[in-house]
Amino acid sequence: MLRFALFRALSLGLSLVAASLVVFFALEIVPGDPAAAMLGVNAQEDTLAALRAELGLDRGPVARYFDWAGGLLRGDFGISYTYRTPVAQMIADRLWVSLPLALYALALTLLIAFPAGLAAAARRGKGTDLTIMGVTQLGIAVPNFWFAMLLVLAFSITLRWFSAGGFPGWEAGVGPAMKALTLPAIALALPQASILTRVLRSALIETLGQDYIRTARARGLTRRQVLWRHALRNALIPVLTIIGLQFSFLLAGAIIIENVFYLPGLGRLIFQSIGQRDIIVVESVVMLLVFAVILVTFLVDLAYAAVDPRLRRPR
Amino acid sequence: MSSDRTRLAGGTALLVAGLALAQAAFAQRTDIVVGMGLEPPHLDPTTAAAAAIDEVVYANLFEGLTRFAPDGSIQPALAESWDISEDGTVYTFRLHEGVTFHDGSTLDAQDVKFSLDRARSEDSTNAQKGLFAGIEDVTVVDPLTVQITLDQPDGGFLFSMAWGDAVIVAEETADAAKTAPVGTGPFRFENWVQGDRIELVKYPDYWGDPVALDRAVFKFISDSTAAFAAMMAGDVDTFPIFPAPENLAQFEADPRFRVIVGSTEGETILSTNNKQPPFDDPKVRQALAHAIDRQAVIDGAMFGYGTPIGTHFAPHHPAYLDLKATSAHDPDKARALLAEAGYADGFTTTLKLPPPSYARRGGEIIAAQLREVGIETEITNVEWAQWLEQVFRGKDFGLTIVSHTEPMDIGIYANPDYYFQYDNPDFQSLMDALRAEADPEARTALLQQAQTIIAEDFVNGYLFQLAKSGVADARIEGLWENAPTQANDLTGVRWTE
Amino acid sequence: MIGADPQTGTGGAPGGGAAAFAGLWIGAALVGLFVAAALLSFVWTPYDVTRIDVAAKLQGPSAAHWFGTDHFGRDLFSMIMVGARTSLAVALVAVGIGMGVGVPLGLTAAALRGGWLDELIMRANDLVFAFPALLIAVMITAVFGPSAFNAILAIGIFNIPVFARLTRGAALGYWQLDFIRAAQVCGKGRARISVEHVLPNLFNILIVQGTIQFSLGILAEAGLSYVGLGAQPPLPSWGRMLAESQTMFSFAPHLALFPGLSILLAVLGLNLLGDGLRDRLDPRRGLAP
Amino acid sequence: MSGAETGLHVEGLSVSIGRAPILRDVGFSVAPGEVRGIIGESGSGKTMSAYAVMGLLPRAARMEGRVTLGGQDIGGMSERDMCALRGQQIGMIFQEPMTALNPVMTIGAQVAETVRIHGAGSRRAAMARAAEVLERVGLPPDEVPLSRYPHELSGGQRQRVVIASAIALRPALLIADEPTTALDVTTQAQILALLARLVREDGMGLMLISHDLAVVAGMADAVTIMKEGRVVDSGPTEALFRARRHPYTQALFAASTHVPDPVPQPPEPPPLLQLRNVERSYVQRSGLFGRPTQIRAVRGVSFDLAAGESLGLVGESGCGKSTLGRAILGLDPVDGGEIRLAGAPVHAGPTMPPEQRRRMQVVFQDPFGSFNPRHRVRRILSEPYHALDDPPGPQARATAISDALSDVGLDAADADRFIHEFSGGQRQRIAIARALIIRPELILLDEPVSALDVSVRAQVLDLLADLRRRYGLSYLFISHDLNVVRAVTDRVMVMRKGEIVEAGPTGQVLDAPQHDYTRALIAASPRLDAPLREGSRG
Repeated sequence: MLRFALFRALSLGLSLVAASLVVFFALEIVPGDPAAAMLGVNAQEDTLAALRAELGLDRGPVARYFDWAGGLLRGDFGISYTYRTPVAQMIADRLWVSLPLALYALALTLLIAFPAGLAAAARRGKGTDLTIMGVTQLGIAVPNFWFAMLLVLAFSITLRWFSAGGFPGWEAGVGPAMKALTLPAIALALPQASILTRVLRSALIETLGQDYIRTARARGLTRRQVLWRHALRNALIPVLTIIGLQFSFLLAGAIIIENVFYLPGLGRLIFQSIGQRDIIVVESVVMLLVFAVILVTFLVDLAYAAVDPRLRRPR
Repeated sequence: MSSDRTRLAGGTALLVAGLALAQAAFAQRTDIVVGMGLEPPHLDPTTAAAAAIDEVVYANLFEGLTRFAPDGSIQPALAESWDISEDGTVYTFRLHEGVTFHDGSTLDAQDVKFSLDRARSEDSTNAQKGLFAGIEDVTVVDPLTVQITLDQPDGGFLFSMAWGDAVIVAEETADAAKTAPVGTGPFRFENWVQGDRIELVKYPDYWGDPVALDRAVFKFISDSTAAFAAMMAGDVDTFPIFPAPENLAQFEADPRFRVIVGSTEGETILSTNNKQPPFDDPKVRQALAHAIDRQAVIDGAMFGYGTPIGTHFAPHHPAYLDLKATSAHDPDKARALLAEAGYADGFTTTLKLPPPSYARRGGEIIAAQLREVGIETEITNVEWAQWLEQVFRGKDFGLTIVSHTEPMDIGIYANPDYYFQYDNPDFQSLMDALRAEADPEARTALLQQAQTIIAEDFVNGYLFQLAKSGVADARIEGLWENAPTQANDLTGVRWTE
Repeated sequence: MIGADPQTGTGGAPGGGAAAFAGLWIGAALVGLFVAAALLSFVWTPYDVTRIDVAAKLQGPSAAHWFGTDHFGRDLFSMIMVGARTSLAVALVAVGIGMGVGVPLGLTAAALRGGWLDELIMRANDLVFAFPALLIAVMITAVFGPSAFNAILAIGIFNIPVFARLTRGAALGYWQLDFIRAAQVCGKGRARISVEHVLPNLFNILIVQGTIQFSLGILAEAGLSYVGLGAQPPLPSWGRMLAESQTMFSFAPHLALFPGLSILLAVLGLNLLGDGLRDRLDPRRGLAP
Repeated sequence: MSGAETGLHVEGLSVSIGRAPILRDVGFSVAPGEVRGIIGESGSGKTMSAYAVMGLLPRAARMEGRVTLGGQDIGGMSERDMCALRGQQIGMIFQEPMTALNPVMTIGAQVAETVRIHGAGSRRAAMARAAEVLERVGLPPDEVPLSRYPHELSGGQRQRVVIASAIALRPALLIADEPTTALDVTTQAQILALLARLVREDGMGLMLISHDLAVVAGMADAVTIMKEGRVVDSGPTEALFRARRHPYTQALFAASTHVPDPVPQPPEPPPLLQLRNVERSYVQRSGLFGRPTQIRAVRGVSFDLAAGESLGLVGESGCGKSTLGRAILGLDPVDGGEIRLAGAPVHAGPTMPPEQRRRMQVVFQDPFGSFNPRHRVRRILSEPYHALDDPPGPQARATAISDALSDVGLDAADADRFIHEFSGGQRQRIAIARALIIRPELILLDEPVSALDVSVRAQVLDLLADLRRRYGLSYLFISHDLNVVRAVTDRVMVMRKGEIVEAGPTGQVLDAPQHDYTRALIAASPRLDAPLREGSRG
């Protein structure tokens, strides 16, 4: 167990180091000078040099990599070139939007997908199944930003039930904050829920074909009991994989939706920072997202073991 | 202050504001939410060029010795009055009495000296350091009097001192100005939720006329659709520079809103690399000029908002000369000129477009118009940072579209190193003459001569003067109509019902 | 832009029989329609999509302009046709990159299962997988600037681990089978067995996954173009058409409707086709009785 | 067979799926305390009959006929009523114990589920009952706790759990569908003994479904023989076994006891394959968090195989016989000792020289996994040519392929067909043809007939003997089935836990075993003559 955990931790660490090298040196060659971006068209050469020195940009990339990577280890993400505030602070602020949004969307996804997937699997080939499969087929195909536009048109501009975007901040209260995240969460959740519904359904149907289902039926369990007691838990493995991927996607991939709803999240921070050539922010956010993905993958591995005793330590 | 405390304080303030709002449900509103496309990187106007900084702090939070009035004229601000020496090189400013910074400290001549010295010092990171280049010396005469000596007469010095980059800061707080700006204006900084908004509140001890608003929120919405939705949904009260002109008609049709269309100092031009063949040939540049249908660009890209121009000069300026006829739309003539220049089969060049929609949309239209006369363009959309790097500094471009928003900036044509690389000694000496000339009529003549030279040299393709097209709740008054500088001056703004 | 997991996919059509059959044909018809439109656009479109006629801007659908005109007066129907070309080409090449690199990697990893090269390949895969597609795209375009080519590259890179994992997983199953052992007894090497025995058996599942990645590629291209990281003007692209028309959505809904529906129907068509093919070409058919 | 009130009665049962008839007018009965053997080869409809009784037919199936249990007509019962009946009145156990249990539920919970689902008490009471029942089937909770998961048990233990969950409520009828087919002979004997005890103690009726006459012979009071969805023969076991009235019954018996004609051995043959102290171990990691453990699969194995000899290797699953086979084939390296083929050492991997390769070929057990489904027979048969330095030209190749096909009793035209067009027996013939085509000296036969029905098995064994005679081949015949080994080998080796425990001439080893393990194996093997030897049973 210990050896496995150590091995896992080591490989996780190596992945992160590799990722940090990729991120840093890929973005190192980004054309554009943050100092020039800040000072604009009338800046004079000496002013630019002064600013570059102030930002530490006059040093070599290797030195800067070690500064940055060393800082990451200490939890110090450096100082933003353009905002001149600690990057950690900026990321923390944005994370308070992106993370709740991802969780909200994930909750919606699960709330939709589980009943729908179970209903479809239970009534395989019947009208319910066909309807759910048809709707999910559309749900997967609809581009989420387009769906978001339609939501804004319907619920913000026309009905005025929700504000069209923006985020009042958690200090405005949980209610208003959640309300502001509702439309984006729906826009994110619909395609994800469609995917998860289909995955759950096919996993359930596959599981329902297993021998132990037959054994359970021979014990006198009804179809419904078999579905709930036996099929669902066994179908969770592929479903967990997808949920893990979806969470990573929701956290990192909400960039477009954050733009549509002008939410101050991590995705928009990346775009904005690239525009301003605030590369240190871009690097740190990308690293954080990559770390999140790797961590989620690891957690999903652990969740497998919780679901499937075969993956647990033998007694 | 840690951000948690900031947030807490902000929360409390918001709560208080909310209660106040509830109590005064039928009373006048005293808060405003101003929409802006870009978020400022930080809030120190003296160390960055970003227009967004001035759009938040200019006249609201920071003030200079002089200021721009809504009509573009120069008015006294912190300086109550001034004297100019006979030879035009010594300016003596008399400061208002009782001006305090938001931290309670008093403004005196020492602060003015500090601010100006800081801006022109060796390690200054002031983006408009040129404004201060002529200053030879700043002396404190007494706490309310400061004397500035120039190395030569400068007709535009008062104008320079009105820029946002020339605002007065106190030595103790100057370094913290990026995140905790302390100025002398009618509003003080309260909170910044990065990525979303900046909040200012009324400064009760303001020296000047008290303002009507208690609270101003600048909300950053970069996406045009979101901007439209936010206005429509009432999340934002005014969008002084509305990013999508196509939506203005809808706002106009809606009695809840008022569309405010004014002019800006932004000459929008098809900037041409005068050193890069074939644009080093005046005939090619002339062909380019005749190939462009300005009105189609204005209609297509700006939905009709914008004034066509024939030279690099603001049409609302008294010295403006209408030279549009010089470069009238005439594709046949353009083709003929190209053939004369040896490009009968046309040629291919690059067209680099920065983010604003005037550039992106205008670029597509111009590309189509150039294609009509045989010029193929490879369009590249670039971010501002890349534009600065590649186009402005690297001069690696054939064509680009950009709006030059600095007021009275025809002088850039006298700089042969400027990115479009126009090098005309006649024009350069004309500018030297203008600089030394104080007589208004003589200045007008010189300016008109300058306009004619660059128009007839077809330095760039002159497209239109960028309109300042804003939207506001119909009940708001006192917003600037024109934009002599980049600012959202809220000092005169009030709700009417 | 997810669901790329090869092991689970999105499941077969309900009911197996008639519905799957109908799905396959509806999917094939939709895909065929878009492919035909894309191919036709090389030789003919109703109007020249690069011609701007500002006077004719923002017209609704009519006999002259079936889908109306955009804010520059360009014919929307023509743009949708050329946009189909962009979308299909980007997604197709991206799938090609994913397959071209991922399949050999997966085959190699499976052939050398348990070895250090397998470990290296799979760890590199995990590393790429840890970068969401959009992040890859953002990074690439930050470096090289936005273009259709860079969008292809980003989506293609994202596809590599998808195909590598799928190939490795499925190939490992075949490496357990006796016919591989029989081939080894005849002295065939791992490389030869991979190409001769393993790869042909993966065609079905690669076709199915390819179809799914193709549809994901179209969605990804639309998303990238929508945020300005995809095909550049004047080349029409559905995602950019949506982005450009977004502000006019409320008074010229046709501008958002037709590109949006095009994406929806193209993706739907590919998904239906993929699911139909999955049922038809059940990859397990060759493996189990 | 008097009272219609007790036991199971099936009359005129017909089942069809779509337009395909599955069962035609099937009838049999199982009295309380009686063991009814249902025998048939694959596709005979024996399992479908069980499903019809359980009401677990596929949804698309249509059923006619009468099924009564204890006088109750259960053929036309609603699904709801059938659910109440299953587990309570009828229990069923299945062929594959490895997959018949839910992997994520403890065994206690799965046994208790039968109790709980039929409302017989609280969770606690159900678990207590589960503990009792598990103890009764030979899994006392102090040795095998209720909290174990199926993967922690052996195949035989799992089958005991399935049995426990089936008999927890003492049903009137137990249906066992090939309950021991997937198990080793020693385990099989234990499970059969357990079933016999339970039937006796509870007075249950047992419907024992098997393809193996010998398994049923030792257990059943009465036998029903099925073929292609019909009952062809039926009666009390002893009488039926003696009379063998029906031709199909006769054929089944003949095939089950079939011994090919002996193959004469050359005098003083030189050794072809020599193993000296061969060791082979592999690393196993149990579970995600498991510590890797070294498994010594083959321990110090030495033997000689003479040219022209047929040598048997028997042992139960996991004894290392297949691992040894892979090492001999040069697929895996050995960790110690040496393998020599015709005097030259065998090196695993691509370095093995072609002249070594061409000396041996292999036939595997699985008739489905042995062929690339994408290749035609022609290409499959051509594959061994890869081991030749100078493969024949197209003309010679075509001739060789049609010769090989006719050697194994197939048609030359079959060369252009795909593998899925053939039956299991035909596929094994193709596998043999492939092994034969380059005329190797040694063929390793790894359970070549285990997956085949008895009648097909007999034909394949004949073919193997015939080919050996004609081409002077040597066989290393790996099998778990003593009857098959007895039929086709000259000498036999018994393997247990990686070691050869006994070796010698086949007849001698099987008739006068020296080692305890060999004796246990032989004692556990079901015997077809059981009912005849013991006389009639009660």
